Amino acid sequence: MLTGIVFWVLAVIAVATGVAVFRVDSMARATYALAASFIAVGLVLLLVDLEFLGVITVLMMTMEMAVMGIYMIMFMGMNPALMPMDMVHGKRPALAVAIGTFVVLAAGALLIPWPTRRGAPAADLVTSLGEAVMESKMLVMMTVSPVLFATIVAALVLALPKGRYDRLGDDLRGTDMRAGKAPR
Amino acid sequence: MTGLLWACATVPAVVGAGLCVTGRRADRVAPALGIVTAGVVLVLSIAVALGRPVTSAPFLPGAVFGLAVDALAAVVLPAVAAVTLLVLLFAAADIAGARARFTGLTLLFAAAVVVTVCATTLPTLLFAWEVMGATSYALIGFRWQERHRVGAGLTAFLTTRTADLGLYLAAGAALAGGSGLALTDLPELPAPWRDVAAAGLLVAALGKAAQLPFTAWLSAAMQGPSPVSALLHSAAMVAMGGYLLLRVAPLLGATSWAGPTAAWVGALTALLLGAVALAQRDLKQLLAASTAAQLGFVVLGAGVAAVAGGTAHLVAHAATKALLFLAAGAWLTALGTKQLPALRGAARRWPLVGVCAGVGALALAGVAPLSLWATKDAVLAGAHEESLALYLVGLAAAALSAGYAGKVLWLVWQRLPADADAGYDTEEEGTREVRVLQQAPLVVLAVGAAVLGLLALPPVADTLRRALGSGSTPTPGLVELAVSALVAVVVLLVVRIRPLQPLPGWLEGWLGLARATDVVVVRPVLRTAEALARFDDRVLARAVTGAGRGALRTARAAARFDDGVLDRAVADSATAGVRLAGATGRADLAGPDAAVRSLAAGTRWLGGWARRTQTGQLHQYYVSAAVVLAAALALLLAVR
Amino acid sequence: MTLQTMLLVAAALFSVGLYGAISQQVVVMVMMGLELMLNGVILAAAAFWWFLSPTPDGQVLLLVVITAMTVEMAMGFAVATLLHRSRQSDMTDMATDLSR
Amino acid sequence: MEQSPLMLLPELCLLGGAVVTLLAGSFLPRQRQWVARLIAVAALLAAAVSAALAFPSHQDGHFGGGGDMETVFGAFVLDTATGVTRLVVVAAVLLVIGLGVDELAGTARESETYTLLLLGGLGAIVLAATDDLLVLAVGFLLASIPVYALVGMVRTPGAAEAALKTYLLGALSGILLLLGATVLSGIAGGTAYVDLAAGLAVAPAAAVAVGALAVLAGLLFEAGGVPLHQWVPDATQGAGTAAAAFLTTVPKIGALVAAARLVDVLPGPLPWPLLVGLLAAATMTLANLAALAQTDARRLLGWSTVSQVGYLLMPVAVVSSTSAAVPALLVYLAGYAVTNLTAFAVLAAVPGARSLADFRGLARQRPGLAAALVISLLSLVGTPPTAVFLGKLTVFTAAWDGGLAWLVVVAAVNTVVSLFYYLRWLVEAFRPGEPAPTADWARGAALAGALGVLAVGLGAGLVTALVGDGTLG
Amino acid sequence: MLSSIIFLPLVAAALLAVPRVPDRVARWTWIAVTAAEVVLVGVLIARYETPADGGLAFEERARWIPSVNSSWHVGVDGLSVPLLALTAVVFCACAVYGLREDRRPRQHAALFLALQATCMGLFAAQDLIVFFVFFDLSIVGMYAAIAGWGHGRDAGRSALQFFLYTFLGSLALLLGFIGLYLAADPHTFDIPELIAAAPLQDHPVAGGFVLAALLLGLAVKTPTIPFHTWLPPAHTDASAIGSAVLAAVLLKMGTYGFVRIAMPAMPDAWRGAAWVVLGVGIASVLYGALVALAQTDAKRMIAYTSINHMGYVVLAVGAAGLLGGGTAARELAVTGAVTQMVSHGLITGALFLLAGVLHDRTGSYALRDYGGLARSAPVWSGLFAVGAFASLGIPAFSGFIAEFQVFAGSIGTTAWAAIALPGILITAALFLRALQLLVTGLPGGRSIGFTDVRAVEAVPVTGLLLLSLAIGVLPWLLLDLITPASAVLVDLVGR
Repeated sequence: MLTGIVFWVLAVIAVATGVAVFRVDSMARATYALAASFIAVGLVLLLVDLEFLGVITVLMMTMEMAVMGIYMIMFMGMNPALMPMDMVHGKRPALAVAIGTFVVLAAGALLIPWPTRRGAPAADLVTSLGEAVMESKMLVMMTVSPVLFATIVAALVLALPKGRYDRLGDDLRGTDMRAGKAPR
Repeated sequence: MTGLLWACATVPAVVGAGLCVTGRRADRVAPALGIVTAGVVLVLSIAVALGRPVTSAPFLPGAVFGLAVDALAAVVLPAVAAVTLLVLLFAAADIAGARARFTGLTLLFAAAVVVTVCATTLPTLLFAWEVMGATSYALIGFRWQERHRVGAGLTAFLTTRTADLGLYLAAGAALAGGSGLALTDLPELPAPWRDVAAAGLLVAALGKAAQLPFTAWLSAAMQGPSPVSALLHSAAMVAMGGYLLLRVAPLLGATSWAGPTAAWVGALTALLLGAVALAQRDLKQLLAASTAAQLGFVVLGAGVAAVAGGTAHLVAHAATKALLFLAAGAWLTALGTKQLPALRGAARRWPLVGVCAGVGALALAGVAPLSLWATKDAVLAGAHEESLALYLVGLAAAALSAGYAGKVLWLVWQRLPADADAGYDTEEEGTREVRVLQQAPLVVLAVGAAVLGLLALPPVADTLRRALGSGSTPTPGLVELAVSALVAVVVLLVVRIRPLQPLPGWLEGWLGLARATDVVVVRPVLRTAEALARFDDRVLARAVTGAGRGALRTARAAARFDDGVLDRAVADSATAGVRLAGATGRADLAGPDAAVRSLAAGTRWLGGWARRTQTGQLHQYYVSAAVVLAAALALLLAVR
Repeated sequence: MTLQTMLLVAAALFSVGLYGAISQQVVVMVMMGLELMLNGVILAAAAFWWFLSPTPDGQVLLLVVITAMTVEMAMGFAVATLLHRSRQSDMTDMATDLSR
Repeated sequence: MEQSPLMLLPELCLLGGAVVTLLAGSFLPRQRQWVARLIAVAALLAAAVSAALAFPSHQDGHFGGGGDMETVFGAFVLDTATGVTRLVVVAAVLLVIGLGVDELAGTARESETYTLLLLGGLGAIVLAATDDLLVLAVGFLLASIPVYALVGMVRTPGAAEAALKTYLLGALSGILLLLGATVLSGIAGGTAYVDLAAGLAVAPAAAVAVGALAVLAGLLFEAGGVPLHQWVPDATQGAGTAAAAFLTTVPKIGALVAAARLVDVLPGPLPWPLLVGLLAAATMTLANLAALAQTDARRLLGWSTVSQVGYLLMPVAVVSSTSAAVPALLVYLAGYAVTNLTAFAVLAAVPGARSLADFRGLARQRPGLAAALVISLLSLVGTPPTAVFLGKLTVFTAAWDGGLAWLVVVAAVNTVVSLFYYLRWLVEAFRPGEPAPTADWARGAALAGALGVLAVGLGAGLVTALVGDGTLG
Repeated sequence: MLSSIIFLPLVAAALLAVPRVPDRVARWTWIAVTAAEVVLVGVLIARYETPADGGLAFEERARWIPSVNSSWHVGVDGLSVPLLALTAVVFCACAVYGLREDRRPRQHAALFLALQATCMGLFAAQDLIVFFVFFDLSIVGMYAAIAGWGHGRDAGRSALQFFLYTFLGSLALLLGFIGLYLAADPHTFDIPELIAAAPLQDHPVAGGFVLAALLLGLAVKTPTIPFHTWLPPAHTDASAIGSAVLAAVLLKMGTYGFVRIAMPAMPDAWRGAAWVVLGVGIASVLYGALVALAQTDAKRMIAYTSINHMGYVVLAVGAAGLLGGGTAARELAVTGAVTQMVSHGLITGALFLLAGVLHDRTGSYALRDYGGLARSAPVWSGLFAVGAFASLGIPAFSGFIAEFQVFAGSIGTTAWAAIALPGILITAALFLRALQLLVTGLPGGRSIGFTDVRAVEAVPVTGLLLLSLAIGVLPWLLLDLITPASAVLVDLVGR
């Protein structure tokens, strides 16, 4: 009973803040609203015994929203508090598609005769997760590592306007190009 | 002996082809070479007529290239060879330019005739038959510098080829009936196919023989040189039509209808073309019409199974008509005209020519005891046996032939008018001389025209009949012979006393047959051809374009629909409708001329539609992805 | 709290995110929409895990989803930076040179 | 189940090569980055050799191969499809590097480019080889993230825009893929395909439909098929030539094999063949029409790529109904890869040319290059005896055999339409015109590629023997 | 033997294409190779013995794509030997005529040598894939020939239209091939195996669709109406040699496909479709002739007569599918069809080369631009006249032999075939009309100063016409080759 009430409260918060992301009039507020939505979902995860993942979600999202705020201010020179927020186009088709999607998904959620639960959660969820990651699903984590590697390389390549040769000179000896000393 | 038969066909063919290919360089030797060759052919033909060889060579699957000399061929072959030789002799003096081509074509033609006469299978027959047609085209259009002469050749060739289709049909029928392609097997065909074969052969023969309704080409063919007319339109090509019917008379007899049909067509042609001949003012036209009429007797003979009489008439007519054509040719070369009024008294200028022509005319008139009198009566006896009406029509036709023969005879033997020269040189520049070489063949032919009637009189006639296997056919009685001789003489005298009033124009114009062919066949075909060509260019060739345009219209509609889903559906589809109509209208207005452009435009439009989905607007990509995926989901759940 | 209700909420989050992704012009806002969609996916994954098959696989899936979210966002920032530097714009609408 | 990482030696070579290339590049002067290139090429060659050695000795045309399929870590299948994918991807990356040398040599980010190429290739192989939804999701990331970077690498406004679109569509697709994976694993009770095959058969159809469709959508993005194809022409036009060559070739290989593996386990009652067939038809038709009026050679090739994906989806549609489908897919992929890269090599060999008209005079000036262009474009059309003809032949056969004869007709008609724009390019190349400077390495790559196109077409027996002997017979 | 015949020109083409040999060398190499081909084919014919019970002679088979049961399988029988010979002869004639080509002669020679290889390969192919490979390559080669050496203002567009149209046809053909392959058990692309198996014999619907695809593909290539519209522009804008090769050899690929693949492999379906084929044949005969009659352009006219002449072939093969008539009639029809292919190749090849002379001298094909050519160019006129008469089916030339057999056989099978008979007549009319306009009358228009044919033009034309004459006079030389094969074919269709 209590779980139900908590769930509903969190659910309303999650959705409401989610809607708020696109309703508030500044990008900073949108960021906060998104973070709130994520926290609410992370808390719901706690309700279904997924403490570890729930906490991870909350932490990751908080961090990410912080990054987003910093990003907007530092890189793009926006003042989050003053940024006007009416940058939308084609509201009506967007609304139509979103409502349509919701109707389809909700209808599926409610009407599909879901199967019954198979098995029970492991006693120690974190341990079982760790074992899965290290054994049966080891390849997932093995693949995640090149993904992260690729992400770092790719993000840096895209985000940095200057490569190492711009900074260190063509022979990487740190020659200051702007000083006019051409490398030999 | 078979070698001689082969030689009889191949020697003229090879020499002729050689002369044609060599062209002008051989002009000098051509006449002599031609005469020698024709002489050789004549000797050979007499030899094979006596030896009666039968031979064949591989040709098509299921049909050999078969040649044989039977009694019928033995009679006709020497006659044709002889006329060829005489015509070449005459031409050596008559034809001035391009002699090699003339001689070569004539020899080729002669070879084709030899094969036609001796053919034992349908493919062989058709082979020679079509070569005759082609060489006749070339000979009629011999003076190619004048387009109307070539056109006349075209008419002749096309008309006869139309009829030739009957031979293809007959060949198909023979195969379908399973009898094989030999001519002698045709009567054994089962019922429907026998009729088809008979009909095909009948049509082919009527076409070549210039019988109704194919007569008109013969009039046009008079554009050719006179020696050509003498050979093709008396002794050989036209005669081959009659010959074919004589040869397949058993097949005609095997059906219930073919014989009578042939008989009636022959009789009516004899009658009507006799009248036409009577109305002519041009000597060669008169002779041409007469040819068709006289061949009518041959066809009549074949139709009533009077093969012996028909054969005799064929041969006798060959000599007579060749004689007359050559005489006409001699006058044409000398006087430059073939108009009858201008030829008044022409016979008196060159008496030998005149006498020979007179003999020919009298023979043609059927005056006893000249040849055509007896041969015609041999045919008419058969007709009498068949039906009285047929006989009477034939008799009337005989009277008409006496009429036009008399017309010519009296005219050319009238006193030479003082202003004779005024009428000359209407066709060409006359030479005012008739050479010896031109006159010699006339004498030979005149003798032939006089005595060949023996073929239809006892005792030769009986031999001939037995040889041809038609011993039971009726022979003309004395009464009949007398009646016809009397009719001929009476008509001759009538024409002498009361020259003819001008006859109706439709008679002089060959019954309007040429016009009718033009209106009924030629023009519609040409119109159809042009219409089809337009259709091909404007419709079929643009079907691809049209398909592109159609697809593009669909695409445009689809594009509108697509936009409509995204945004103002109703308004845009209305616009789409309007634009669609506009595009359609424009496309139609642009018409065929713009077709090529519209292909390009159609391609562009289609591509434009596809590229319109690539707006560069990311949110539209998202929406379209969502829409497509939703549709896919619906499909998945709906089609289960 | 049932599977249906959790999925309903997840669907709502997903749809709201989709609305944002479609309607927003600013790249970062579009990314927020995408994140919200992922939020919904996380919730749905948790629901399926709890109510249908509480196996370790489901947990790994959640982990992968969170990783993917992080990685995609990192790339998003990088791309947005690139766009900002090269075109002085952060609007998706402004970048429509490549079309048709 | 084996756990030996040595079974993944080709993948490890690629990963290691990527790391070492990047590290080496960090210490190399700008003009000596060819060392990094050499390292990358060495890594690729090593991967190729190890992949060839590890090529499965027994032929199994059909996924699953009757239960004796070899897997590593329970999620990486070592069957013929994987073997062929490895070889083709490695060869493709090698060719990309070959054609890109002139463009990349001495640029500021040459070594990073090689790193990303290797990583992208690795991602494609993982995508193609896996039979687990989780690895599929991660592989998707690994295959797409390097592509974003490669597209944006040249830093022109167009490249930035292309990168943005690629990224945003990719992100959406990734989310869809994750959603699908969530739903499928939830209702099937596992993420491995064996679990799916068992679990989905008894699961509610609507849920299966939503889940599988979402996963498929993600893969369609990677492959460049309708409805998530829009990034392909943009990225092809905006990116550098080598990057464009890569992104139109390598990710598709992985995504299409992955799609085939997925469709293979989807349960029967839903009309998956029909759906995939319709998507294939829509993809090829749309792309061919859109390509008709293109004047930019790159964009034209971009659309051409999309249209080829349409043909490539045909065997995917029938993968569960005929044993001919997988060999057909592999043959087509191999043929398409070499052909497409040859066309891009020609582009790279004439660096100044953007529009089709820029290729005027090519035949006169560089007959060899023109011949390579002719061969590659005719191959894209599907003219024998080239590589794609062999692909089309097998693919058409498979699709017909699988009951989609209508799709074969649609594909045939589309092939005719495609002739329009390929020929337009050829005609330009044979017109007289100004000579343009050409690049040597790329020309070599083009000639090598053209020979490869002919070799695949003429050596058809060898190729088909590789992808599954006897399975079509 | 066969493979070397096929690959010799290909190798020569490659040798000419790659190194920059002098033009003169290229021209004479071309002639030498085509002459060698003629000799090789001659040797082949001399050593040819009709194989027992419908087998193949000079059979060669090598592994190619074993996984789809497709192999490099070549061989000849009475249906293909005549066409191989025709190909060799026509290409040799074109090589001689091509001595005068001064636009990129080296590439020109290489292209036509390659084209010859594809034609040789197609007529020798005993495997559907091999057949298709050559079929498609011939399209590519011909496209290049029209686009590269055509002389029309719209050569590019005509070439594109040709390519698109015939490519569409080839894809339809490919679909049909795939259908046959899938229907056979075990799956195979091997033609003799397919013929032996006759798949789809008991599947009327599937068989109908597969045959429809085959028919469409072959009908486009043949071409029959209504798929012929690519032909006139392609001919009008192609060079003389291109037209000659296109009409003389490439069109035969369509009809050859009927007798090689469609009829024997799908007898049941063929019999079902025979009436349709017959109808299309009749329509092509009449339509082609009528439209040709209305043309004012000599080359277009000859092009349309090709539709008419190929219509005879279609008519005959259609009739061969009707079991109503006797076997002899159907065999005659098939023999006639193959004869017609050879005959049309020789005669139309010659006519197109002659038409090329018109364009070479004055740049015009318009019939009305000429007149009296018999005076200014007597040799040309004579050759054209002979060609025209040969084409309209005058005896002593091959056309008569072919048409007589076609008609006698077809009418012997069904009387409906007689509807096509006027085709002969209209063809005669149109050729005589053309002859009248071009050759007769007094010289005028462009005829004045018209240079007569040169040796390099006259020799190939004369050669082709002499061959036609030889077949016309001694048809058994050719028919002895064809007849056993057509008997086998009729037997197979009658299964």
